[in-house]
Amino acid sequence: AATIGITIGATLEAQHTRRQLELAEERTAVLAVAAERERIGRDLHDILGHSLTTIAVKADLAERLIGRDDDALRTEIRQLAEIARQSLSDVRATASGMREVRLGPELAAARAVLLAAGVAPITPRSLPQLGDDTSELFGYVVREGVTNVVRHADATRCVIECDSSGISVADDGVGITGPGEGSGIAGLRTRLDAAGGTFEVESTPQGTRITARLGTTP
Amino acid sequence: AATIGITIGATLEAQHTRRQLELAEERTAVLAVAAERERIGRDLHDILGHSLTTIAVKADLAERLIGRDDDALRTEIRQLAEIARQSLSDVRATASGMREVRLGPELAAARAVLLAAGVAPITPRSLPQLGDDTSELFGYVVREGVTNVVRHADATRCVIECDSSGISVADDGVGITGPGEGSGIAGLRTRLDAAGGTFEVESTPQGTRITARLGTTP
Amino acid sequence: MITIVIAEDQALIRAALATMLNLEDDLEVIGQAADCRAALDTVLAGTPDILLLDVQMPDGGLGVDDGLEIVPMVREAAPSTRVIVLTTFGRPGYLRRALEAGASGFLVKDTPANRLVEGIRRVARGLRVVDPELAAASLSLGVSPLSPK
Ligand SMILES: Nc1ncnc2c1ncn2[C@@H]1O[C@H](COP(=O)(O)OP(=O)(O)OP(=O)(O)O)[C@@H](O)[C@H]1O
Ligand SMILES: Nc1ncnc2c1ncn2[C@@H]1O[C@H](COP(=O)(O)OP(=O)(O)OP(=O)(O)O)[C@@H](O)[C@H]1O
Ligand SMILES: [Mg+2]
Ligand SMILES: [Mg+2]
Ligand SMILES: [Mg+2]
Repeated sequence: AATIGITIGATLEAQHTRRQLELAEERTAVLAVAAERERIGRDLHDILGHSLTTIAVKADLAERLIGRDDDALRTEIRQLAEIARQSLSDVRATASGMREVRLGPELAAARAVLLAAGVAPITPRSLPQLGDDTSELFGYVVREGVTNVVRHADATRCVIECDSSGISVADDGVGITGPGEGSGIAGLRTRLDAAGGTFEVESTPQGTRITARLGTTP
Repeated sequence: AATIGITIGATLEAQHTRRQLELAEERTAVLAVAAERERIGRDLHDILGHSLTTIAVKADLAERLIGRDDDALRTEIRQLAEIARQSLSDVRATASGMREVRLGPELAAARAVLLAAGVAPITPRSLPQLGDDTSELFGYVVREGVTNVVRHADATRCVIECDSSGISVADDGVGITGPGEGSGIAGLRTRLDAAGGTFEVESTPQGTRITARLGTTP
Repeated sequence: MITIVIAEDQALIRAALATMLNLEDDLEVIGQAADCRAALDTVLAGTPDILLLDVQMPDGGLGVDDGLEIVPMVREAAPSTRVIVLTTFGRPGYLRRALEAGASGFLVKDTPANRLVEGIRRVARGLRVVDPELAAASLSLGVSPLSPK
């Protein structure tokens, strides 16, 4: 009876844990989204609130200057057009900034995900100077590689190495045991092909390493 | 030994569950943030890119009209100001996190707005249980109705009544004197139509009442 | 004549507002300020009928967090000056703080010129003006992503 009691207790505990964690999961997602929104909200505020307000106020002023002072009117309208154009380029930069993948932020996110998953992250202390295209490409390698480590590897550590011509993500997990490639690895292979580089997956029961190399111009 | 074995097994299972769920949690958060970012980026770009471009073009045109055609100039400047204000309110909506509309919070906000505007709010002490759709619909009725009271009615009190099948917002103000419906009332009518319900505006010089009723399934 | 001081750190907006208000026959902008301390000094020097007050402004060494914090100081030192708070975005708590501090008006900065002018006249007559949509945003009680940490 004691045995059964303890076992049931532990199972109930597992259920409870599961429940708690599902709740926590939801909360985390909501909070993360809220934090991100807050950040973007502030950016928006700073970038656009001022500009659009200035445009509206200047337009009202301009309307009142019609027929009264053409020179002042011209100045207001020119400034207003300039502000609109400047804001437009700010919006473009911000909007694409929200969509873009870059190595630096991906590494930071990767560390956080790995730590949260109980995998020790070993990542480069400093990053090479990379063009936008390469930074994006390497960012995708990190994102997919680390997602796979967290999902499939059952690893205790994950080592990311990088120089200006290549990047690798290695873990000490169980290695690839499944049937083969899903869309994650296939996608990376396609990206590297398109960039004229190479992509390699090495896997043993001691762990997995993926390596992306840029094409060498010989 | 058997007892201990089983217990340890269950505990390990609990730990594993915990671990798995933490992973799921982190993934969810990361994905949710990425999705939200992308969505806001898109919204931002779509909403503002067009408006700012239009503003810039209209400003250029306006500059050319100075001293040549004051009427056309005035029209351009007014349209431009209007676009700037509309964009600002779009930014406000985006920045405030696309707060979902629900009856409870809207009523609380309505009370506060009415009080601040010097109109005595008389609102239900308790709310009926409502599904999300109905709660949202009634929330919109309160939001627009109260905004109209504060803006147009010159009222001293505003009575909001609600049950599970309908809601009304009534004031003791001057009644509708203007030419007719703006987009606020038209919008409510459309929402109620879409929900298979009815929407009614009653107005006398002693005040205005709007009433939304859900469709009855006879 | 209704006399006005404009306190606003963004020079383009401040200048446009000043020029625009001065075009009205019954309004006169008698001073401008770009931070909280200057706002207080300018009000004390000229005791205007109306102070148009931005919320997010540098403190100018006064040791306040934002423009709303100088409303009570203005009310105390120049009781005849009525305060209209102007802001770009409503944030939770702004409206309540503004009204509790003794402000008479609460408007978005891009309030159309004729409504702003009308609002100034109303406040000068002792009435209160509150932008309803801004009020709704500033009062939202739920967790707002823009609420201060
Ligand atoms: N680091 C790793 N450790 C162990 N197994 C791995 C690792 N990376 C990949 N795998 C195995 O290789 C398979 C293919 O990976 P791939 O990333 O292509 O697809 P996936 O992760 O299953 O799905 P997705 O398309 O969402 O990425 C995985 O299903 C998994 O079985
Ligand atoms: N409670 C009310 N008291 C007096 N007049 C009202 C009231 N509600 C509406 N009105 C009048 O009816 C008109 C139409 O209202 P409606 O909400 O459709 O448009 P609006 O408030 O002018 O603009 P918006 O599109 O921003 O809501 C208003 O312009 C106003 O003249
Ligand atoms: Mg994968
Ligand atoms: Mg309306
Ligand atoms: Mg400011």
